[in-house]
Amino acid sequence: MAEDQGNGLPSALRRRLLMGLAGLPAMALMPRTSFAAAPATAAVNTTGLAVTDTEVTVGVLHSLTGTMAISETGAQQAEKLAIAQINEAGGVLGRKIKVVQEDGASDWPTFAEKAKKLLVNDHCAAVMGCWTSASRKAVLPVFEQYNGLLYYPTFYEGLEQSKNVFYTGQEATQQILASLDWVHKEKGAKSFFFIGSDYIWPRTSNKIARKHVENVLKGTVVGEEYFPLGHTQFNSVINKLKLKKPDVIFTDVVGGSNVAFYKQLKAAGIDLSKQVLLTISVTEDEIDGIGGENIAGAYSCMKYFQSLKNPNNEKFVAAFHKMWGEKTVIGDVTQAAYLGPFLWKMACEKAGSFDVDKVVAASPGLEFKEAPEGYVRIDPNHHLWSKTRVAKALPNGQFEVVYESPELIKPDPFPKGYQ
Amino acid sequence: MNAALLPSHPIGAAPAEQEFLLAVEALTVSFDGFKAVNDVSFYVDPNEIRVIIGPNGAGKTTVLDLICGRTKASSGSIKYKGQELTKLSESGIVQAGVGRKFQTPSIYDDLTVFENLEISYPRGRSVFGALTFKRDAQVRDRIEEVAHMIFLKDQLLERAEFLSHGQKQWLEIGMLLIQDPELLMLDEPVAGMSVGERIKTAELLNQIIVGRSVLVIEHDMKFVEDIAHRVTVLHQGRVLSEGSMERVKNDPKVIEVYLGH
Amino acid sequence: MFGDYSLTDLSSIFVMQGFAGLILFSVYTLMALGLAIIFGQMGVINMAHGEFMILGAYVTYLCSGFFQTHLPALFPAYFFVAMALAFIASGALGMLVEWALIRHLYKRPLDTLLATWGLSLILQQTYRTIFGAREVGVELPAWLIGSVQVTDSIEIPINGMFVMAITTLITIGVALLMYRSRFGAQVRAVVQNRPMAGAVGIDTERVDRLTFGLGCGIAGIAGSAFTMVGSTGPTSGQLYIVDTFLIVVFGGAASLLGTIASAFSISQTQSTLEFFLSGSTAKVITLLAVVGILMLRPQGLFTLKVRR
Amino acid sequence: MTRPNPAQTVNDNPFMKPMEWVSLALLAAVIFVVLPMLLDAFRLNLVGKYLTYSFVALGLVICWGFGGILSLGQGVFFGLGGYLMAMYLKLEASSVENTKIQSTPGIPDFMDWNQITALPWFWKPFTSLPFTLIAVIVVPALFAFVIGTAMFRRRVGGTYFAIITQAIAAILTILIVGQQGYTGGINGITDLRTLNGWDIRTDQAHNILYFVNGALLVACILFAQYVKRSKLGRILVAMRDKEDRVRFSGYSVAGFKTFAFCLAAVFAAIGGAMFTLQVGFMSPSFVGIVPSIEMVIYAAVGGRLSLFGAVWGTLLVNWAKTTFSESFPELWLFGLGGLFILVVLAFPNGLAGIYRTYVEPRLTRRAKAPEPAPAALPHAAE
Repeated sequence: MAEDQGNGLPSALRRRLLMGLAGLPAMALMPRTSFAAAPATAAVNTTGLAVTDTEVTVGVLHSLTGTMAISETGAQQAEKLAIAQINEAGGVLGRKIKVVQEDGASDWPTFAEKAKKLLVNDHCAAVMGCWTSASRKAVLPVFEQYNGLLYYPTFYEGLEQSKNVFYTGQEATQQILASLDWVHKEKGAKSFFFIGSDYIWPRTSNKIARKHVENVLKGTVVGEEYFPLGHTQFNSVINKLKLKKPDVIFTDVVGGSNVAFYKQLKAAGIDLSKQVLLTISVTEDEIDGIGGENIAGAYSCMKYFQSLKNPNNEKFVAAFHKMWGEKTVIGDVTQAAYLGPFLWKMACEKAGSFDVDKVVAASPGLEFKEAPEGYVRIDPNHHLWSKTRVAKALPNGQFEVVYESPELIKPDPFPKGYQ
Repeated sequence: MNAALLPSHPIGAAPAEQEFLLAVEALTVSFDGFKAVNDVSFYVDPNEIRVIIGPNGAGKTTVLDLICGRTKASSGSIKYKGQELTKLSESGIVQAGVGRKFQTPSIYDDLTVFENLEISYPRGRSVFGALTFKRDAQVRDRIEEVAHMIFLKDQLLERAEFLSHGQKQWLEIGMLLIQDPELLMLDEPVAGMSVGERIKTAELLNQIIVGRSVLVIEHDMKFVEDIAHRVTVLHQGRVLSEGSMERVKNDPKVIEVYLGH
Repeated sequence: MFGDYSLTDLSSIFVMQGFAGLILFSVYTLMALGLAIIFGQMGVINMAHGEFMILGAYVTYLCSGFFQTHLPALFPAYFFVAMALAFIASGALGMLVEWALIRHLYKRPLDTLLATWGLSLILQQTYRTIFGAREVGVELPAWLIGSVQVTDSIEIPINGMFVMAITTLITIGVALLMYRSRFGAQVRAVVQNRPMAGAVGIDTERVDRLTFGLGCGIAGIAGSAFTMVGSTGPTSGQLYIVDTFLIVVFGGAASLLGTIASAFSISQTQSTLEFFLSGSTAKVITLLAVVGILMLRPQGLFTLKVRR
Repeated sequence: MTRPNPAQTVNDNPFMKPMEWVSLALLAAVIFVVLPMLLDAFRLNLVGKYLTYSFVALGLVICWGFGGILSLGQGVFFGLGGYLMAMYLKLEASSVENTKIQSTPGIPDFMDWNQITALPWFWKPFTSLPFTLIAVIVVPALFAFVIGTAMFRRRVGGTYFAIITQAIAAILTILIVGQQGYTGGINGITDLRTLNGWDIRTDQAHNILYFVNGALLVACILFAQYVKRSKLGRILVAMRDKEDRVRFSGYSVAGFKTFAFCLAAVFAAIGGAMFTLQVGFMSPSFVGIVPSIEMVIYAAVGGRLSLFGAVWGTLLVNWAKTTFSESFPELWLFGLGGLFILVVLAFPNGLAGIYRTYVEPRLTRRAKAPEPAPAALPHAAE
């Protein structure tokens, strides 16, 4: 890759000529005028990234098509909003952010392919992207091999920490433990029934939850069920719920299954105002499809809800609605995605460089006080310190926050005692 | 040919099995209760041309289907050279020496005449054998010889699709010939043929029966009289009459259901 | 697993579990009916069947919105209008597709599979362009939500019963149409012997088009009904396609009765297994059993032994 | 006996006709010379990935084009080959040293996450490279043999076979996703690094793998060509046309169908293994229905009866997919869907059909080749 790492025009030009039909390369031949305030390009970019005197290229990599497009829309909207805001305020190190967007098409190898394109062809200084764990796992070796930088927005199962990735969502312990404590304390919950989609995130999350319930809360798990992704018939498990009568139904069902599950739960006469249901997979985005009246009364634990009351959030919500329409809802991942470009900008400015190694080195300890969720800080393990909140779903599709962890919770991707 | 000169057996008597090439006994098949073939027995000698006649729906084609294993019998037995055919697979039956021509010409439209004949050549019938099959001089000579017999030697490289109807019938007969079966079963070999073609076909049949038995289904009475040694008449799934054409023609039962109208 | 429960608890659970099985049965039957007509009668492998269902779901979604804003007084009854419109919309699209696409491919059944798969991709992207990538929530009238309290512990979901009722009605309707009406006789005539049917004066092209439209229309009704229990998004239709085909094939493609019997056996197996095992395992075992049985008995549950 | 003149052409049933040699040379030139010269390492690796799909398409030409057996579950075999190769690579990447942060070092990371403390028995043989290479061929072939024998003996064919193979693909996907402790679940088996100590992630390695892949592809094409021009190839065509006639010519039809299906499975598995090597991971998203059907369309676009067409079709569709989804992601599905319909309706013989109808007659006229018109096969009924 030595040749491609090389800086300067001849290589770029040659590549462009040779690539032929391979799509528009991101690098344009920019006029060599420079901003008065901006530091020299040679100084801020020593590794051949796509940085000119006026522009810096950042990749956005989400599914625009396929089954995951449903979920990833919000994230890429938020990233574009953040980038627009940063550009309005003068850009990063005096350079405007230029976005190269790629479609992962809900297909993990495509993610890997596009990630490689963004790094190798487009020389993106950073990439905002991915949603599912599978897509992240697919691109991870690419980012490590080509020393790229990925800001990953989704709450996820943990068990990972890469030099080349910043995780702006919560890892499982952050999201789950505080809310289990809350439901135990507030609702006196002792028995839990876990229902999840059958893949790694629900299984790992439930594993952590089970350990916590059994070892810390001294409660019992009376059932643990998994359904294939896309499953739409839940009447049998609902009968089991009726039989077992758990204090808490703890769910991490995703996608279309989610919608079916809550509709059938409601239809079966399980009244969520009486039966406590705690979910870690329903944000405002999901409620859009489920229908507010079907899930009203359920508790969701996330670090962010659209209804959060603080000045940062009000500004963010207003700006988001202005850019993407009044009707769009903002969920946890959307907000986490919004953090990415800002965290990157701050790290670049602290490092005084776009070089990935320097940006990574400058990141730990960075604080983002304008975060819509309130305040976040980057831990040396590349995850964020954040608060966890529990909120009750309302019929209008919004959440009412009923609990907020008093302190920021330290991210712990490899939790001792939970593996 | 004089049918009277050929060995003949009374119906129903159980003769010693070894003498027969084919012995069909008490053969029955039912489709959802409907007995398409009901307790049919007949015997075919070596080198005999036997014609099965009967009105539509008499079960003629079904009998051939049963013999060649296309349809499984409900009960009864089919013995070919003393070997029970009802227990063999279709390809096993063919390999035992039974060849079958279908009612509508059943040839491979997408292949040339040469290739059609080649596929029927009785060598390389296993998967591995077919993969390593060599088109050697022996194969080519045999194919050309048969092509000559079936009047198609000038059409060897033509795609079978483009043959006339009669030529297709001949090609299928040729495909059977090249298998060199001891029992050849033909389902309406002259149906849809012109008079000229029919004469040529009769000539062909007379030429190829040497050293084998032939079981023919045919409607064309003139043709039947030309070729048959003996005739079996089926009606509603049962054997109505059997014997020389002469005898069958004068059987009142046959006249009533078949020849009469 | 039942040691800790009282007899009444258990019996009411079994009753409800029985109903869960029946609801699943209705859902499967409704899914498969349209396909049983299209695949079973016409031999067309319609891979876009799921997308025709989702069209019905989107029509219901639009109706719900329309009634809420313009005719709030009639909202409780909108679902019936929505189902009728779903039938018309999916049926009309089906007839259009038959005219533009399917009729050229009757002699190449496997090619209809490819072409309709292409169609399904196009429809998915169309839905995504019009309605957005996200799932839409369909608001239900109040009377369809909740459950009927039969005894203290037995509750039956209303929408489940509603689906059962719809399925029963449509099944009876289809059976009457296919086996008692002149149209049904024409369909069967065309299926069995196209040239002969044409020769006796049946407009075979028209019959094909109507049959295909009917199958798609029923898919539309199914989609409309499923807004009560499932999700409505551009790719939701794909969730149904494998199950649907298996039901039809398992039943023995040419027989409506077979389709119903197969939907019944598959739904009961799955529903029972789901109760005793985890959902994922239950699904795999059910599918394996179906495929296993199909390997042993490829003609499906219900077929006549016929002369080939 | 003097042979009639035309038969002399029959005599030399050549391994390949002149035009086919030209096609092969052209393909080889493009794969081995033109593309490596034109493309940078990244694009070349992409083409390498596409070429792995063309193994599947090649198998489909044999099994679907010639044999008339449409399998909608080729992803199963592609996935099997890929997974078996990935198991070997993963074990090599999970050395005790690499995995010392795990609670059980020395086993793949996903097993550790799922509280598996010892390597499952069926993983153990995959520490051996020769075993793995043999398994890549034998396991899919056996699996196809079992399915094929069970179905073809009972005369399951046509649409039924398609739907059942599709269900098998669905079942296998659910199984792989559900048994994540043993399979890596939905994430697949990721982060593969070395093949017997050789780092497969470098550009140099990608280049070498690309050429190995190309060579294997040419080898598979030649083998497929051998099958095609053998009597077995003609029997497949004959079977597609008149199955009963073949049966009553003394062949076991089920055996021949099973062979075609197994061959397609082995080709797909080789493609899958090469995919894993070049892309560096394997995931259940290749096993399911959607990729299996997409692979059918590669063969259809290229021409279901043309071995070379399969490769060109695969390259063309994937090139279009990459280009369109880069420039107009929203429109890509319209394009792909439209392509399916267009090919089926207007060009049932795909690129190869277009070539035969419009290009080849001109070429041959110019060259005055004495060759008879190639047996351009009409679109098969199934």
